[in-house]
Amino acid sequence: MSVHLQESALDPWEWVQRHQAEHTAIQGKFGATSVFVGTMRDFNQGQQVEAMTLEHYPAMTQKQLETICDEARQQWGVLELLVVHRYGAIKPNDPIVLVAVWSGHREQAFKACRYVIDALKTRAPFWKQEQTSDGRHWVEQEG
Amino acid sequence: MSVHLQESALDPWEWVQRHQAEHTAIQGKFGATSVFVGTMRDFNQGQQVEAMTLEHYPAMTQKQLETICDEARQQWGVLELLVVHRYGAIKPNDPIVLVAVWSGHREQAFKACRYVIDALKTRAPFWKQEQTSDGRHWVEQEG
Amino acid sequence: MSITVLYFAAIRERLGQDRRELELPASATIAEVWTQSTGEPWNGQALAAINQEYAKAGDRVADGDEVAFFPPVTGG
Amino acid sequence: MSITVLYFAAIRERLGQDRRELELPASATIAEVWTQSTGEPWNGQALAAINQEYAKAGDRVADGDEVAFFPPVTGG
Repeated sequence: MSVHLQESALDPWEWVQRHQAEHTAIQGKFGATSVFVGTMRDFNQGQQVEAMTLEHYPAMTQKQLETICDEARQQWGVLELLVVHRYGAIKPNDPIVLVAVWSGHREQAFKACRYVIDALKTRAPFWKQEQTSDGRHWVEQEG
Repeated sequence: MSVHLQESALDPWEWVQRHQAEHTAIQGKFGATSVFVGTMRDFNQGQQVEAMTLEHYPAMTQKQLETICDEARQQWGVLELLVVHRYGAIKPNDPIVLVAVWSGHREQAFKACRYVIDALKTRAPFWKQEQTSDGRHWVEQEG
Repeated sequence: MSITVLYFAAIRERLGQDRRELELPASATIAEVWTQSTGEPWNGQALAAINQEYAKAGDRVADGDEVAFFPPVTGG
Repeated sequence: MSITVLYFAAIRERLGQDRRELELPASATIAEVWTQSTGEPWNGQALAAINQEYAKAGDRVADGDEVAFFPPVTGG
């Protein structure tokens, strides 16, 4: 189970491939992998977005994400879990977050993956500031 | 929207990466990617599985998968969809199927991805034959 | 009329054939195609397709159709 | 007792500071830390954490704690 925060560009598919290759103990045991990637769009609420800065509270983010992953693992008995989240300067079309879950069957994988991204969005201390033609503004939390 | 059937080994992460890179029209438009990969396990119903052969009905498989993808696209308005499925001789730990969905928001992506893999499992004409120490036998459909 | 009949997986193995061409009276049903092509009564256990679309026992086939019989699917 | 207070995002910007060390009477609450450290009444709008775990307005802080105030989160 791994949680990584990084400032540099994130290649989600390379992360998933490497994580899976490194976890030889689950090979032949997992039948299902569910992966979610959140990517920066070039528009939000009808406005063109030129760039974004993602502020975070490093120690708390790490702790919260590890807790969320633990909850998902206990609730669905998944075999392996990977979360990678960027911070700092982000450009449109950049991947922001990766959640990957390996489990025996697809029900567990889908539910655990969805649980982690939903919990991350309400509990992990990140804050997006968008740069539009109107200037910089903090993004409001989703309903 | 693409559906591919192939006999050779399937690298799902390379497929996703390439498909996304080739579909430049959706760049900056999608905020969510949901990917499911089904992988061959080395045991099933308590028995060690040595190898598997996946028989299929090529023309019908292609048609059914395209219909399923269309249904998912219409129901959730996803931006792009990719399905890749293997057939022929499969070894434990080999990826068998990839479903990838790109959409504006995560709700659509998760639901469409789940819809496609569930519909594929009940409607796409594939049949698994497992090789165990007891010999070869056809796999029973999941409940 | 003339149709092509395909068999897959356990049904193909049991029948010992994967394909045959068949001459039939016009407007035969799926159940009749099964009986004519296999010599067995239709027991409703097989799934069927006409021209790569799922079909029911009473659906009628037309000249040149491709009919297929197979067990429940187990892909993915 | 002595604690560290952190501010993030829009709250950090509005207050014009991201961190301060604070001396407080023993067993002060989160709301009291806010008022003491910002000079503003506690209005319940900020989320709060003690030692990187979410905390409520009435939760008490201890010597050496790290307290943080921030707006609703928007990651992912």
